Amino acid sequence: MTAALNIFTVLAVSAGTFFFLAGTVGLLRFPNTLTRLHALTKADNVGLGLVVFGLLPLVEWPFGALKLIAVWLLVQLSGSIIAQLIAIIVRREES
Amino acid sequence: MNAVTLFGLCGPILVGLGLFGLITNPQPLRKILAFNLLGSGTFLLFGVIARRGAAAGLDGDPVPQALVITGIVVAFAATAMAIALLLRLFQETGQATLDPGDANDTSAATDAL
Amino acid sequence: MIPSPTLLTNATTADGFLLVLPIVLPVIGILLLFVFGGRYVERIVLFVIPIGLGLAVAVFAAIWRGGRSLVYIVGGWEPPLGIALRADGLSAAMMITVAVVIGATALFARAEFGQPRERPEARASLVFWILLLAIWAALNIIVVSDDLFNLYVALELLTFAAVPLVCLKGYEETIKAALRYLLFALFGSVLYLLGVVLIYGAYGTLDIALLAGRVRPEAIAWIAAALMTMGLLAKTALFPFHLWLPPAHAGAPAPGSAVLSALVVKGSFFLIARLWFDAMPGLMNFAAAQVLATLGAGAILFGSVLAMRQQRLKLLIAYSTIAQVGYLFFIFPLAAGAVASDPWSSFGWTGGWMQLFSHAFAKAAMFMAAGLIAETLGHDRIAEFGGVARILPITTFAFGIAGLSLMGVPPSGGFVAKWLLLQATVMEGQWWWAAVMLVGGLLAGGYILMVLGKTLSDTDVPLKTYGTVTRSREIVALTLALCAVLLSLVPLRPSEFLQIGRPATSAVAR
Amino acid sequence: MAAFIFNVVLVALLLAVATWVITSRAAFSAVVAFVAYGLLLAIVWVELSAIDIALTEAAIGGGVTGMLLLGAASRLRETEATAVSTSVPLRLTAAVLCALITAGLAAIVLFPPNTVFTLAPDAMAHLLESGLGNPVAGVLFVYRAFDTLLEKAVLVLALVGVWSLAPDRFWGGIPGLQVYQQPNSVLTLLSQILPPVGIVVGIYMFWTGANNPGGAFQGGTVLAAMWLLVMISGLQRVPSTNRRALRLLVIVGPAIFLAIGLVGFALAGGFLAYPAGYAKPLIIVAEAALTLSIGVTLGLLAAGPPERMRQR
Repeated sequence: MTAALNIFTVLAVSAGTFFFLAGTVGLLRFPNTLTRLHALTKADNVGLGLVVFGLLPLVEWPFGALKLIAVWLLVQLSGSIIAQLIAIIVRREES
Repeated sequence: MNAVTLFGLCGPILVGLGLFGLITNPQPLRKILAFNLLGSGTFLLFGVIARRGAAAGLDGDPVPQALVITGIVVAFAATAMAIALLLRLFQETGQATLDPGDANDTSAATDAL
Repeated sequence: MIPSPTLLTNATTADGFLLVLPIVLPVIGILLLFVFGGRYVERIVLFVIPIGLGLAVAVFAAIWRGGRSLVYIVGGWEPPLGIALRADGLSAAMMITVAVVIGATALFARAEFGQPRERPEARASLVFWILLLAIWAALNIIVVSDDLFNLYVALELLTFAAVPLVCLKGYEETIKAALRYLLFALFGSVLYLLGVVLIYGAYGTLDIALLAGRVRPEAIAWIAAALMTMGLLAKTALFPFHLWLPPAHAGAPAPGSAVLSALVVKGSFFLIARLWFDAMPGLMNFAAAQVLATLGAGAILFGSVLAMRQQRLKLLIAYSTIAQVGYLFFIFPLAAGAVASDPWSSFGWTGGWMQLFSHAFAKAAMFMAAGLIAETLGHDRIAEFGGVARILPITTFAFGIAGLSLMGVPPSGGFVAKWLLLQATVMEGQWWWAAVMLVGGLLAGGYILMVLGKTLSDTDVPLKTYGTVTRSREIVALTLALCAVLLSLVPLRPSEFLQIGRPATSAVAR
Repeated sequence: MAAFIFNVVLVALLLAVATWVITSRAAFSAVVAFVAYGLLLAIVWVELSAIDIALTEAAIGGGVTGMLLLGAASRLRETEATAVSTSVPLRLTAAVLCALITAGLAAIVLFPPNTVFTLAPDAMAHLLESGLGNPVAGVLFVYRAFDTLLEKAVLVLALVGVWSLAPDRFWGGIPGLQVYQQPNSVLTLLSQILPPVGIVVGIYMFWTGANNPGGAFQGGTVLAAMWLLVMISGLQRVPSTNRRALRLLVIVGPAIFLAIGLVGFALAGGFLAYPAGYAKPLIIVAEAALTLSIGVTLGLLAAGPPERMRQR
C-alpha cells in the first residue's frame, strides 16, 4: 500500500515538475507577453495541482491535506486574476 | 560543507553586493534596493549564528531570531520613508537623482534657506 | 590600556526606576500628540517638557548624591537574556544637557510652530513637536541603554526623527538633503548592525558591561569594532563622512537645526565612545586612537576652512559643527593614553566631554541667533549683515558669546574644554594634536569674527527688515549662550562627577 | 544529499537574483527581481529553521516592501534615462572594499569561534513562567519587550515622517494611493473573495503566535495587505488622515503595550514585567492591539503621504 502511494507521489510530482519546466521554457522562449502568459498560467495551474495532488498521501489527514488544497486554490485565484490584469494592460498598451 | 555554512556564506556575499550597489549606483531607488539587500545579508548572517546556537531542544537560538524580526520591521520603516522622500523629490523636480555634482560638496546646499 | 570593569554589576539599584521615566514620558507625549494633535498640541507639550526636565534633574541628583551609577533591569530579566539600563555621571550630564537644549528649543520654537487652538491642525507644527519629543526619547535611551541592539533601535528612532526635521519646510533642496542624510544614516546603521551581529556570534551577549569582561583583542572583535565605528562615524558626520551634514543642518528650520547640530550628531558619537571605552576596552590601543583622532583633526581643519568660505550664515554654522565634532575625537588618544594613570581622571576625558556639552549649548544658541537674523532680514547672506547688531543687539550678543566658546576663548565652556585637552596633549606628549587645536581655534576665530564684524559694521543703505522677532526668543538664544559661558565655572581639572560609576581602576594590570 | 542539492540550487538562484537586483539596467526589472529575491530568502529562512523570520520576510520583503518599490519604480520610470553612472575608479575602489568586507565576513563564517554561545537554554528555562510556547515570542514580548516597544514607536514615527512630506494644504487629507479605476473588474472580484480568507489568516497568525511561529507582526501584515487590496480595487475609500479614529487605531497597540508595561511598575515590581500568572493574557491583549495597529500603520505607510483633500 505504502509502496503504491509512494509511486503515485513520485509520478504525480514528476509530472507536475514537468509542467513547471514546460511553463518556464515557454516563458523564456515565447515571442510576446500574451503567449508567455498563456504558457505560464496553463503550466503553473496544472503543475502545482499535480504536485499538491501527489503530496496529499504524505501529509496528515485532514488538516494538512486541507491546507495543501487551500494553497492550491489561493494560487489558482490570484494567478488567474493577475493573468487577467496583465492581459488588460497589454491590450490597453497595444491599442 | 553543510547547509548552514552554505547559507552562512550567502550572507557575506549579499552584504558585499548590497554595499557595492549602495556606494556605486547613483539612482536613489537603486540605493534603496541595495540597502535592503545589504540588510538581508546581515540578517542572514545573524540567522546562521542563531542556527548554530541550537540547544535546549530548539532548532536555533531564539534571541537572534527575534532580533532579526525587529530588524526587518525597522528596515521596512526606513524603506517606506526613503521611498516617500524620493517620490516627493520627483514631484517637486521631475527628477529622481541626487545631483552627481554635489558628491564633492558645497554648491548644492547654498540655496537651502 | 583601559581597566577591565569587573566591578560593574547588573542589579537594579534603589533609584534605578528613574531611568525608565525619561524614556517613557516623551513616548507618551508622541502618542498623545499623534491622536489629539490640533487643539491640544501646546497643552501636551507644556505638560511633557517641564516634567521631562524635572526627571533629568532627578536622575542627575540621584547620581550626584549617591556617587554611583543607577542601574535598572527592564522587566527583571538580567542580561544577557534581557536588557539593562545604566546611567553613570557621564550619562547624567548628557541627559541634563539634552533636556536643557530641548527645553530651550521648545520655548524658542513656540513662535514658529505654536498651534493656536482655534486654527485647524497644521502640518509643520504637529510634526515638529512629535519629532522633537522623539529625538528626546531616542537620546535618553542612547545615554542609558546598556544593550547594543537596543541602542540600534534607538539610533534608528533618532534617525527617523531627524530626517523629516531636515525637510520640514518642504523645499526641493531640503528634500534632497533629507534623502541624502537618510541614505547615509541607513548605510551607517547597517554597518553598525553588522558589527552587533558579529559580537553576538563571538561573545553571546549584547550587554556592554558583560562584553567588557568577554571581548578579547582578536580578529572578529576588530572586524566588528571597525564596522560599528565606521557606521557610527557616518552618522556623526565625521570627516570624510561629512558630506550630508551641511545641507541637512542648514536646510532645517532654525529650532530644528539647533537640535540636529547640538544634540543629534552627539548621539552617535556617544555610542562610539561607549563602544571603545566601555564595551571593548581591551581593543583600545595607540593606533586605533590615533586613527580616530586623525579623522577628527581632518574634520577640524577641513570644516573650519570651508566654514570661512561660506556666504550664508546657516551653512557657516553647519560647517563649524563638522569642525567642532572633530575635537571630540581627541578624547580617544588623550583619555586612553599611556601616561594618564587612569582614563576617567585624565584631563582628556573631562576635556572631551566638556567640549561636547559646551558645543551643544553654543551651537544651539548660534543656530537660534541665525534663525532670528534670517527671520528679520528675510535672508542669511553674511555680506548683507551690515547694521544687524543695531536692530538685533541681544541676538548678536548671543551669537558673539556662543562664538567665544567655539574659539575656546575665556570665559566659556569651550575654553575649559580646549584648555583641558591642550593640557592633556602636553601630559601625553602628543603635541601634534595641540598644533591642530591651535590652528582650529584661529580658524574658528576667523569665521566668527568675520560674521560679527559684518553685523557691527554700518551701512549707508538702511537695512530692510521683513519681520520682527520677539524679545523672549532672543533671550532664549542668549540663555543658551550663557549656559556655555556658565560651564567655564567648572574648575580647570578633571571633573569628579564625570568619573562616577566608571569602572574602578585598582584592578588594572598594566 | 538531495536536501543539500536543493540548498545549493536555492543559494545559486538567490545569489543570481540578488546580482540581478544590483546590476540590472532597468530599475523596474531590478524591483521585480527583488520581490523574487524576498520569496527565495523566505525559503532560506525555512531551511534555517527560523519559521517566524520566514513568515516576516515573505510578508515584508516579498510583500509590502515589494509593493512600495514597484509603485515607486513605475512612477519613476521616465527619469531613468537621465541617470549618470559613477566613474570607473570609484567603482573599482568600491568593488575592492566590498570584496574585502565579504572576505572578512566569510572567514568568520568558515572559522567560527570554538565556543558557541547560545541563549536558547536561558530562554527556554523561563518560558514556562510566561505561559508562551513560542520562544521567539518569548524574546519579543517578555525578555526583550523593551526593544519591541521601541520598534512600535519607530513605526509610528516613520508614519509621521511619511505624512510630513505632504504639502501643507493637503495635511490631514487622503493618501495618494493609486486606485484602480475600473469598477466591476476582475480585481473587484479578487477583493471580494480574498479578504475574508486573508482576515481569518491574519487573525490566526497572531493567535497562534503565542505557541507556534507567527505573531502580531506577521498577522498585521496580512491584514494590511487585505486592507490595501480593498482600497486599491476601489471597494473601500482611502480614509482621510485627520480622522481621529484612524489615528487611534495606529497608536492603540503601542499605547496598550506601554500601559501594560507601566502597570508592571505597580503590580509586578518592574517596567515591562508581568504579574505572575497574568503574563499570557496580558501579552495576548497587547498582541491583539498591536496586530490591529500594525495592520493599519503598514497600510498607511504603503499608501503614502496625503495628496488630496476630497474623495474622488
